[in-house]
Amino acid sequence: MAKFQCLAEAVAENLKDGDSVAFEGFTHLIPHAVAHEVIRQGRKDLTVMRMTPDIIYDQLIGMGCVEKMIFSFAGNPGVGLLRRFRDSLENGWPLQVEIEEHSHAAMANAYEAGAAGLPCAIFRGYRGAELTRVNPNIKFIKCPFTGEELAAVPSLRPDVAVIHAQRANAKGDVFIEGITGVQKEAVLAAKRSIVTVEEIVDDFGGISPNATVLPSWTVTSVVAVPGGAHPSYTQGYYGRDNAAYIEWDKVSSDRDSFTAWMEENVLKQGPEVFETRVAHLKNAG
Amino acid sequence: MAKFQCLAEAVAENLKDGDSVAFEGFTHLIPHAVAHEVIRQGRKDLTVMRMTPDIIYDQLIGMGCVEKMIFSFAGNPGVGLLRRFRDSLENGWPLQVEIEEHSHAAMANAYEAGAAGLPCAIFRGYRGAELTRVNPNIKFIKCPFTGEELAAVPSLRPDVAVIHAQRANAKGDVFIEGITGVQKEAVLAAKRSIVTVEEIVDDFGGISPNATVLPSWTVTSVVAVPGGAHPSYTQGYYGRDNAAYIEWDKVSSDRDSFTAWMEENVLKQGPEVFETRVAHLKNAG
Amino acid sequence: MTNFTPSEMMTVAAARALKNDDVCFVGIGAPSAACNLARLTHAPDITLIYESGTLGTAPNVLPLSIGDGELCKTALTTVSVPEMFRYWLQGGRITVGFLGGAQLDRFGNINTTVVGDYDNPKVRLPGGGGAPEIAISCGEIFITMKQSLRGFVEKLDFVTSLGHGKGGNDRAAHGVTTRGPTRLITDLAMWEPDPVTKEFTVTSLHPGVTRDQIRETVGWKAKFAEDVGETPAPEALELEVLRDLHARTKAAHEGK
Amino acid sequence: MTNFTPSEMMTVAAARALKNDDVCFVGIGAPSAACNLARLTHAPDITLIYESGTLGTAPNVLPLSIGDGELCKTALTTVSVPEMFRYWLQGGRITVGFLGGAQLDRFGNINTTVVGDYDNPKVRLPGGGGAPEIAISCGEIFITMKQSLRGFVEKLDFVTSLGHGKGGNDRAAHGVTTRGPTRLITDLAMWEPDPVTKEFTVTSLHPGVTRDQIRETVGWKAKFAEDVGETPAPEALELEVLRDLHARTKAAHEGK
Repeated sequence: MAKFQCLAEAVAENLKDGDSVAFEGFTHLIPHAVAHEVIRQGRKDLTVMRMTPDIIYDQLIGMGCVEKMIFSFAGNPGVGLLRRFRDSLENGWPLQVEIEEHSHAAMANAYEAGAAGLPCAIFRGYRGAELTRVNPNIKFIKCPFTGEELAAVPSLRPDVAVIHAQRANAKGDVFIEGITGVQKEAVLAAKRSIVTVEEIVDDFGGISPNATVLPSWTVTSVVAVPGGAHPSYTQGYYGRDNAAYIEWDKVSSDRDSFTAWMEENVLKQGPEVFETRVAHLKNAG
Repeated sequence: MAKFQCLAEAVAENLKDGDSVAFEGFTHLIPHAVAHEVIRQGRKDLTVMRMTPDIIYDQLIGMGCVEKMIFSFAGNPGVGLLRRFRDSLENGWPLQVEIEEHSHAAMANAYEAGAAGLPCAIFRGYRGAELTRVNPNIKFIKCPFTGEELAAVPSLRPDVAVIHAQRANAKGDVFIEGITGVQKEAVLAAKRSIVTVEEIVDDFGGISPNATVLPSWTVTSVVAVPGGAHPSYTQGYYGRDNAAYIEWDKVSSDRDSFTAWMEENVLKQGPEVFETRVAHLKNAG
Repeated sequence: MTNFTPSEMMTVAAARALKNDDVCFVGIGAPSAACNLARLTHAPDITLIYESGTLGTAPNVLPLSIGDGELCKTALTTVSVPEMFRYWLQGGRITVGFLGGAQLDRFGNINTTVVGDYDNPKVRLPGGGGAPEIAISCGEIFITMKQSLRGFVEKLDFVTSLGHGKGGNDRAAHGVTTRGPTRLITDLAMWEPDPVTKEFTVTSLHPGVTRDQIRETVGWKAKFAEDVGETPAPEALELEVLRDLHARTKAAHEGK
Repeated sequence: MTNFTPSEMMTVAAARALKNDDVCFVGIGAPSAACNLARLTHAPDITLIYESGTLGTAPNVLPLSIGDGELCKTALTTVSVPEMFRYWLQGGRITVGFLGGAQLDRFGNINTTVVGDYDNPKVRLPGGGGAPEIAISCGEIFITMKQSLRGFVEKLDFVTSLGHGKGGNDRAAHGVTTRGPTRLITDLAMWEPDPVTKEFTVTSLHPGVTRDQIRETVGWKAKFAEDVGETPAPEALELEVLRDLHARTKAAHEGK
């Protein structure tokens, strides 16, 4: 059964130094509030994974929390490159991050296989692609019926999955809608999970009989953090803060402005700040 | 783009002698009306597949339409055995049906792999189960990362998928909700598909952003057949005719009563009869 | 003491074996009655899952079939069948799975496929359905079956689903890490596998049942635990809830 | 004739290459503008799919990112990302996929991974994302990129996604049965692969562009088809619809 907790407690109890962690979200519902709490608590040596690591991974890397990153597309979506990630990879600042790089199809299949309790995923992929040369976790197997060669990757089974969702009900079941990405798979593939939500309601009311719902007993910790996805968005609540993504390109462009921004906007703040950050975006939800 | 057709046309154009056909449905939304039309048109030598072949497969087999059946559970759900299927297998009446037998997990994975365009599915299954001795389409492969042995089955890719759904819109997109079984996978895995619906509406209105919808361009033929799932049910429209399932046990118990029943209730009827058959079940929908 | 039938005793005993935090993969018939009886008595938060895709369902009447609308309408949510078998069953999320069948052997292996030869069947049964993977993927398996010489056999005609195989460590030798059949709940007794040989052993007789009745309804030489207790008879509340459930179910299935 | 920019020419030319019954896997940037321009002009029924899971979307403003809410709100439905890559892309349902990148070679192979050595990068780029499988699973690939010596290179630093490999039958030798890059649409010209060698060849110059301009912006010896035509300039309606789309997009992204 999911435990209702405050954010500091949820992170302290469930996310340890050295853990492998998926902060998932596909543009939508990215769990910024949890990542900031992880940075405040000074976690180290994390193996982070995500299909589309963006600002929060830039921040986690820049703050020295990350030892290794498993990913398929590391960019500031619609804006450009991730400058803290680049600085780590190109110059080793503040640490040299180890990378394991895949394609989107590989990562999506690997989460799916993790949720399904399998050790690996197979798919038709990577033909003629050079990642096969640099990533030993890409192999090929033969279909036992047709002889076709198919790509295989190990399933992704993080210690902790972190996601943001629209609502939890009083039992701790979690409801997600809109672009759901690989979040359900990440939670089901993980040993533990932290889910922040916009609100906790008595019950979900008239949702679809086939709605995406994570039963309470598949979730470890539920935390209400209104606005917790900012500058990402939560469909039905607030729109994406595109200006913040564009601003990040500048903030992250050098080490000093990055460090100052993190001090001011993350280290000195708490989760309650997120609600105020989305106030002007409510109409766009 | 889906074509709107009448049932006789849809079957005549899309379902030929010798085809492999999945009439899918998992208790809910079983496409009885199409199966009856197939029987009326006298199709022969079909390879039929379904996880849970029930009355319609008993009828198709009893009427001599079937050469081979791929399945995982052949019973009259909640009632008992399939007597026409047994008569075929045990006594060769009217024909000896060839069988390829799997578990539910295997069939579900095989449809999923078919929808995903893969030649095979892998899963953790069949350990210690004797179907591996009698079905050459069950093999085992080794995970290239862990060495674990996993079961493999060929994907299911029927010539034709036949399903029943709640609604189509004016473009021919198809909306399904409730127990959706493997119907979406069956349609996406098939070369052609026939979808009967309770009604055709202008648009779907306020459905979930994540509703199960088959885009028009994935469907070959859409036919409005109100009540077309009877004696199965259509959630939101009418309930299951449990009495009819219980009655079938008696009807199918001998060859003469079966033949007479089929003559009266299938050969002499058309698709319009289904609407009248569900009239008394509307409250239970 | 209230009167009760052997069927009722079996269902009540199975219900009692379930805990409030169990996640059950429910089959039609006795398991469905037992799981819902548990939910309506001592285990209100138990999670019931039917292979048709319904997660966390709470039917008011028992389903006639595994995919009745009642299951979907009362469920937390309903997923596709491929997802059910991949994420929920194979994903290792089920604590207790129920199985039964036409034939059972002393090690909890089950046949629901065929009586006679597979290629030349005497009676063609429905087949395995979900059983081969339920048997290996659930944390443990409860078997509910009425005892009879026809059903409790020395040797299965066909092994549809694995129990403890040939006994001892044979289950593990098949690469299976789950516990397998931990309870056999019949109309006459409670059985548990011997810790070493894994052969089912009677641990408790239902009220009024004799050892001879056990021996006469089992096609192998039945073994008894050192201490064989008596199963507590169904309590008045258990029977009342179970009978109400069956009455509602009968009314619903006959079209009210 | 209306004035237009090379970017506008590129987008209009890409839009024209799309048909009403195409199913497009759309990327952010130029492909998104081209696909939506096609939808708003000659191909109203075109199906647009973004890898975030949105099927049949019709955004009123262009998304800044692949998963903007606008895409979901205007979609027929939105599926999970694993389903997107399994059923929709790998399932072979996409007729046209768009790709672009930091580096392109004459055979349509693309690098979006790294400039310099993989283990010791000069510039670490975002990586492949969906490209490795988009490149092999879509019926055909349209590449849109602005010509430059930095981008159009003799040899890629890294092959993120397969085009025609080393040319000729090399693509098929990799076990790939789809057509691969069939068009390269730049700010200066239209290119198509030579039927035999599979090297990109200029088939049409955009209005006012010279052969020298092509040669000066390509890091290999550019080839020209026997008949090189002139791309028809954007029509007034095309420009109007495109500029309206960009204006709406700009207003929306700046917070109206």
